[in-house]
Amino acid sequence: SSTSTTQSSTSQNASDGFKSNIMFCGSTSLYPIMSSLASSFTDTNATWDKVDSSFPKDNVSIYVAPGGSGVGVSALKDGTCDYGMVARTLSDSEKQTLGDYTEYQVAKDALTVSVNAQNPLCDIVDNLDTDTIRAIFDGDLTTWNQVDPSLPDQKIQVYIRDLSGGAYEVFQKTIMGDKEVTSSATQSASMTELATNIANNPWAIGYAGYGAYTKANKSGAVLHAFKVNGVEPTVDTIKDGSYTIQRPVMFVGKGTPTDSEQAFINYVFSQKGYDVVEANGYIPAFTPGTVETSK
Amino acid sequence: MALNAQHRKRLSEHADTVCSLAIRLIVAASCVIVLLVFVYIAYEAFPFFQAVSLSDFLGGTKWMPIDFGNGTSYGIANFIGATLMTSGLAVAFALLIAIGAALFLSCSASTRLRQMIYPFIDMLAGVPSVIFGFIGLVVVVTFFINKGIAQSGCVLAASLVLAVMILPFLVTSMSESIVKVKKQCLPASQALGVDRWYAVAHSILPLSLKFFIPSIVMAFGRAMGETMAVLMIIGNANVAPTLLGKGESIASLIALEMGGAVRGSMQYHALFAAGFILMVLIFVIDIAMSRLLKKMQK
Amino acid sequence: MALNAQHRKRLSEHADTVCSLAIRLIVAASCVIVLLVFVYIAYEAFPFFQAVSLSDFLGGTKWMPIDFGNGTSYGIANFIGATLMTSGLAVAFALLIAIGAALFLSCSASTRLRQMIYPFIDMLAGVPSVIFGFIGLVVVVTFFINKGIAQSGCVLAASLVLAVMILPFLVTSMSESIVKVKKQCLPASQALGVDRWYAVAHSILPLSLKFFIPSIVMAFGRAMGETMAVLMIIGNANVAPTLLGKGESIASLIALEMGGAVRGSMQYHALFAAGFILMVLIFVIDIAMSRLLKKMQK
Amino acid sequence: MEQQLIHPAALNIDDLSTYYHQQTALHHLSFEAPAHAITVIIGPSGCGKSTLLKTINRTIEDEEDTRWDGTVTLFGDDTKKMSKEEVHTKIGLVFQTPAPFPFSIYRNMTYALAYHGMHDKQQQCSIIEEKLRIVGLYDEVYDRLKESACALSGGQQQRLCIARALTVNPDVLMLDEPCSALDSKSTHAIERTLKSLSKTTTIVLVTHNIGQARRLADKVIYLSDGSIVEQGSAQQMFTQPRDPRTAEFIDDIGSAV
Amino acid sequence: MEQQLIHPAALNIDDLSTYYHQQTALHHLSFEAPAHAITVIIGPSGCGKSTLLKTINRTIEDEEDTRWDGTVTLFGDDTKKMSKEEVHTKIGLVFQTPAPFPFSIYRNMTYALAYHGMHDKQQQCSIIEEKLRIVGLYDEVYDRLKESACALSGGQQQRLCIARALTVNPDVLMLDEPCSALDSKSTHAIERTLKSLSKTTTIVLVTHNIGQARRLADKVIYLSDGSIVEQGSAQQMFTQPRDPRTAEFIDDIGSAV
Ligand SMILES: Nc1ncnc2c1ncn2[C@@H]1O[C@H](COP(=O)(O)OP(=O)(O)OP(=O)(O)O)[C@@H](O)[C@H]1O
Ligand SMILES: Nc1ncnc2c1ncn2[C@@H]1O[C@H](COP(=O)(O)OP(=O)(O)OP(=O)(O)O)[C@@H](O)[C@H]1O
Ligand SMILES: [Mg+2]
Ligand SMILES: [Mg+2]
Repeated sequence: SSTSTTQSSTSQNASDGFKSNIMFCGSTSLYPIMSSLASSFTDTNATWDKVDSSFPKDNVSIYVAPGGSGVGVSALKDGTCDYGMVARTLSDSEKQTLGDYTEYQVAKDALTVSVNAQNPLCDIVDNLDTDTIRAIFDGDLTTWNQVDPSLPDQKIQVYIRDLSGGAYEVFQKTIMGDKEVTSSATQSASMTELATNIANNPWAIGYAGYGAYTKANKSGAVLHAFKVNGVEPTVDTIKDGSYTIQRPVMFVGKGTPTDSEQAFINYVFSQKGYDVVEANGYIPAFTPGTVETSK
Repeated sequence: MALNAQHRKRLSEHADTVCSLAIRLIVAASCVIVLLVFVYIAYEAFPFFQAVSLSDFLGGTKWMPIDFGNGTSYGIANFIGATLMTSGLAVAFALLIAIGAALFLSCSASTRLRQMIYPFIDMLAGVPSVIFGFIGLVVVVTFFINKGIAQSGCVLAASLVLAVMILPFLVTSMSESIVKVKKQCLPASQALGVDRWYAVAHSILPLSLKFFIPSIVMAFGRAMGETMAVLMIIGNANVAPTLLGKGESIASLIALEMGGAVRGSMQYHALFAAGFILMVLIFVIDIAMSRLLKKMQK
Repeated sequence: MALNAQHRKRLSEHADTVCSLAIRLIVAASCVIVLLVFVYIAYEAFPFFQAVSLSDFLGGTKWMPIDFGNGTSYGIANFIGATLMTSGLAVAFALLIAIGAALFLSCSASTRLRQMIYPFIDMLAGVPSVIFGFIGLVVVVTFFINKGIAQSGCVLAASLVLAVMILPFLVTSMSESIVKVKKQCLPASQALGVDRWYAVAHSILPLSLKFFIPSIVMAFGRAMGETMAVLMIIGNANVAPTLLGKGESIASLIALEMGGAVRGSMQYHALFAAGFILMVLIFVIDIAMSRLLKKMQK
Repeated sequence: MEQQLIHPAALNIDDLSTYYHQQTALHHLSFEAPAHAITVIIGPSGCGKSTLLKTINRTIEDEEDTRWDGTVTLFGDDTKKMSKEEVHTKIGLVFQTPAPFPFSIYRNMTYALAYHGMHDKQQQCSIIEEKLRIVGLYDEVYDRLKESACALSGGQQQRLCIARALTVNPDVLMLDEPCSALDSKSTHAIERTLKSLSKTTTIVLVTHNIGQARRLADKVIYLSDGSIVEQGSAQQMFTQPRDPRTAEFIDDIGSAV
Repeated sequence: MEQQLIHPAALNIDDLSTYYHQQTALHHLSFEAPAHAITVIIGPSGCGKSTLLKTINRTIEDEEDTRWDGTVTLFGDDTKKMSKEEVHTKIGLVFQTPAPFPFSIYRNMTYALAYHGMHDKQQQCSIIEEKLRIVGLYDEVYDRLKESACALSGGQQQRLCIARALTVNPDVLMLDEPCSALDSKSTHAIERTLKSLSKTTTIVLVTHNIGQARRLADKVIYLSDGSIVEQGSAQQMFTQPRDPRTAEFIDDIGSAV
């Protein structure tokens, strides 16, 4: 991982030509962030010459399309987009096919192990260890009284994300190991949907994303997140990596960015971008004004 | 056969009591269901309409439902434009093809061939919209970009894919209508010695037209409501829609943001308000089309 | 009037050349489009069918397309079951309501009232599926959980919402069919002095039946292909589907995983293979239904 | 207006007018159809005969943009005060254009029987045979009762519709040119049937065949251009018509065939 | 078979059979229709008259599950070798049941005219007036030419269809009971027209009105149960029929009216 300051990167790439259209495509997790940034960037500047007087007076046109991390990578490979949005680490084979690429890590997303706030378990324990979580998620424990005898004999409803999303992979690697998640677990299409499902179902448990978790709890506690192996999911623990169930949320580009692209990337990594990331419930992976890249 | 005596009794005990009641119950049930959907949407949209003026909503072009420091604004003019443009184009394209295909099926193909082709059409109707979206993205948009026609997903690409999606419904219903009209009209035409295509152009098609309208209206509605496929292709940018530029339809707006909207927030209500406007749009188009139909019949 | 001379000339220069050609072109175009969709899906599915045996695919119940250490397996039996169950139930529910509503619209309501109700039905048809999904999730599923009917999203909830989604199409097309049959049959019935509901039960409905079948088949196809709404309600778990238990339809499988699947990976091909099977399913149901129709007519 | 009536009136039509859109098809008709007798309506094509029948049993109300005034009284009861369906059951009508259901011949014939609760197969068959024999159709179709009625020839369809109408026993039976597509043998058979039926039922018959009118009519109404030119007993109308137009119309036909 | 023919044959029917499903409707018919003459086909209801006409101009092929054998030769050309549409243009047919298009009367009348390239409004109007006058419809409808043809009475529709058929000039014009719903005045008008038309056109007429057959026929074919019982010149058939069945059929009608 390397960092560079905003000013230096702009001057470094000053000779790389100009492009008035920029396209982002991929992960639905990053989509809301990039899409709001794109609209506010377009709003404030309208034409590129307002961004930098050396740019031509072309209309700013930044395009963000959702589709999923896989689509993001393949679109980048095909050249259908300039930047692929990915909410997981790239696999080795993907790294290979992409060749010369740069990752721009915008945010970190953590998975909380959450239950419905009405679940009596919240009052009994505040910590779950990896083994218990694994036993719940792989179907060894099927009713709540197996988790704690004082709980009622109600079926555990497990909520997860779809198999090919980044969250599934992260959870698999950090918690499940070589065990499989029970096939009776409900897959949700998005983190918000997952959070809604837990909020609607008193006997549910699931790995709601940290962003979705904080959002859902905005107007009263409906979800309850446990400490995992003694570590509470907070901004700090996630940032410093001590809370381990987390994944990067980033976009990936090929080659070096053009001037205009760099200008927008700088905008993403500005204070404004920082705020937007936070507003969306994610944890910024950068300090404002510093572009967080890795090759 | 002393039937007359039984008669009167039958009339009362029959039908207009039992059948009528059953049907009325079902109708009541379906009304409740339909109303439930409407009322739910209207109910969730209501707080928004209280907070934001209709003219700002319908006339504004800036959509920023979450305050990132520059305040919020809820203008859906561009989305309305993109929705109308995409679905209008899609219906136009689909009609062009559908009329030809329906004429072929109903007037050129034998009954046998027609019956053989229908299942394929239905198959197309059952392809999940996510696959259409994917094909649109990977084939159509890529083609457009490679040929330099457009720089990204665009309204035209979306309407082309949408046209393919509503095609099966249009072809089936239109060819069924034409077959019925043909049975009625073709013999008389033949007896007058005019050729088949003259009959098609001057009696069969004109008479089928009024049966097309309901199908077209419904296809229009479906096109306006279609979500997944359009979402993936149209480019989703809040700009004034142009043929080869990006746009964002109301349905994709809702699909994109509903997932992230906090329930009870103004954004959430605004999305339902947009859905409400979509319904109103469909309603208005519907009324306009049936007016048109009435005019045409005169 | 020396028309006979002009006659023969007309016949050759007319129609069977120009019109026929134009129509053939359009038909060719539509065939190409339809084929493109099929071929694309089949093409992307092909590598999968080469790698995995059909019996493992159709008969297996374990779906693990990504190797997280325990190997991969691609069984879609549960998904097929859930798809058929959900859409079958949805069509059954929708039919029950649709027949009643269509009868009301076509036989009880005046032409005027009918024309007034249609736009509302079309409106319902145009509600984006994401909104249906949302309502299903927030209203129906929550209701089921609160009442202890089900513990989570379930097949029944999905099919209920799906029924509402295909209802508009069924009601409109069925009531149009009934109106046409009624015009033909009711006078004769009246002349024989039978009451309205007897006529409906013994001549109008039986004669309308064969016009219903294409609509029903198409509704079935749509129900099987519907993505967004089902996805949000059905519970998405790879278990053997039961009425009040979870399930996962093929369309939701595809929608869930297509976004994340790496292009060219076996998972990607498997999803297209599942899409292909979905089309085959629709095709088979289609054929079966039209066979049924033919039997019924005899 | 009527003097020589032999029977009490079954149908009383008083000041009846029918309008299509703005156009008046029938102008203030008043007449009576005597019970247990055959009232024949004659008149040139387009004079309003079919419209009159359809107005009497109120099927006209199902056509778009039509309107009728006046009163029709059936055995003393105003038909406007009955339900439309009751009127239909009491006043049967055989249309000018035969309209068989696209079902089998058998089902066409049993359609009304089943409605009246006759589900016994044997009884049904015997009634069907009886009625089909009356119209001379039985020998032609006895071996294909299960085939579609639409596969019959024009004349066969017409006879089927008459036979079908005979399966119900309405108080008044109206027939609109029932023999228009028939050869003379079938025509005679049907005439005989109507004559004997008229002993128990009131019959209103529209025909453009003056010979038939002569043979059947107890009372004749001559309609022209939507108005009654002359009405009276058959004897009076055919032997000493009061209006020269009637004379001409009857005469014209007489010479034609 | 034919001896007393005055004109050369326009239509030559040889060994023609028609089948509905497995059932035979016409059995090996062979006859000629002389050019510029009226050939009248008579026979009881359901004997196959309409089927014969439909087979000759090949519209029967559009009905489901039908089949026909034999040859129909039109002025020496085998119709099976022509396109179906060419046969339709050369051999016109007026159906037994009137089938006006649900358009205006005007459009019904100009439908075929426009096809033949006659778009001039004035010319069209004069032809329409001429043809409608021939069938006696002009005075009844001149003020509502723009109204729907379906709003006409049964007899008016029948006359409209005849007039419409007269706007095209087919080589052979076949009419299936064209006067079945008409009063005698209209019938006479149409008979006069057919008679004069027969000077230039070959006419095949189906009728159940023996009087009409007598008045019009140059040649008569008596069909019964799908087979030809007897055929010959009108004079021979009506004065000295060879077959007793013919005698009975003709006689029966004579006495009927
Ligand atoms: N579509 C059909 N399918 C099967 N049989 C048919 C069909 N049309 C007619 N028929 C039968 O073929 C025979 C001849 O019918 P056709 O219509 O030619 O009689 P027709 O001589 O015109 O009688 P009519 O004077 O009553 O019109 C009849 O027995 C009839 O039942
Ligand atoms: N649906 C209609 N709309 C408008 N005018 C109509 C309609 N039906 C009939 N008419 C007109 O009303 C008049 C009477 O029609 P009707 O059918 O009663 O005549 P009819 O005496 O039965 O004639 P026919 O002997 O030819 O059957 C005619 O001038 C006809 O054109
Ligand atoms: Mg009439
Ligand atoms: Mg006939």
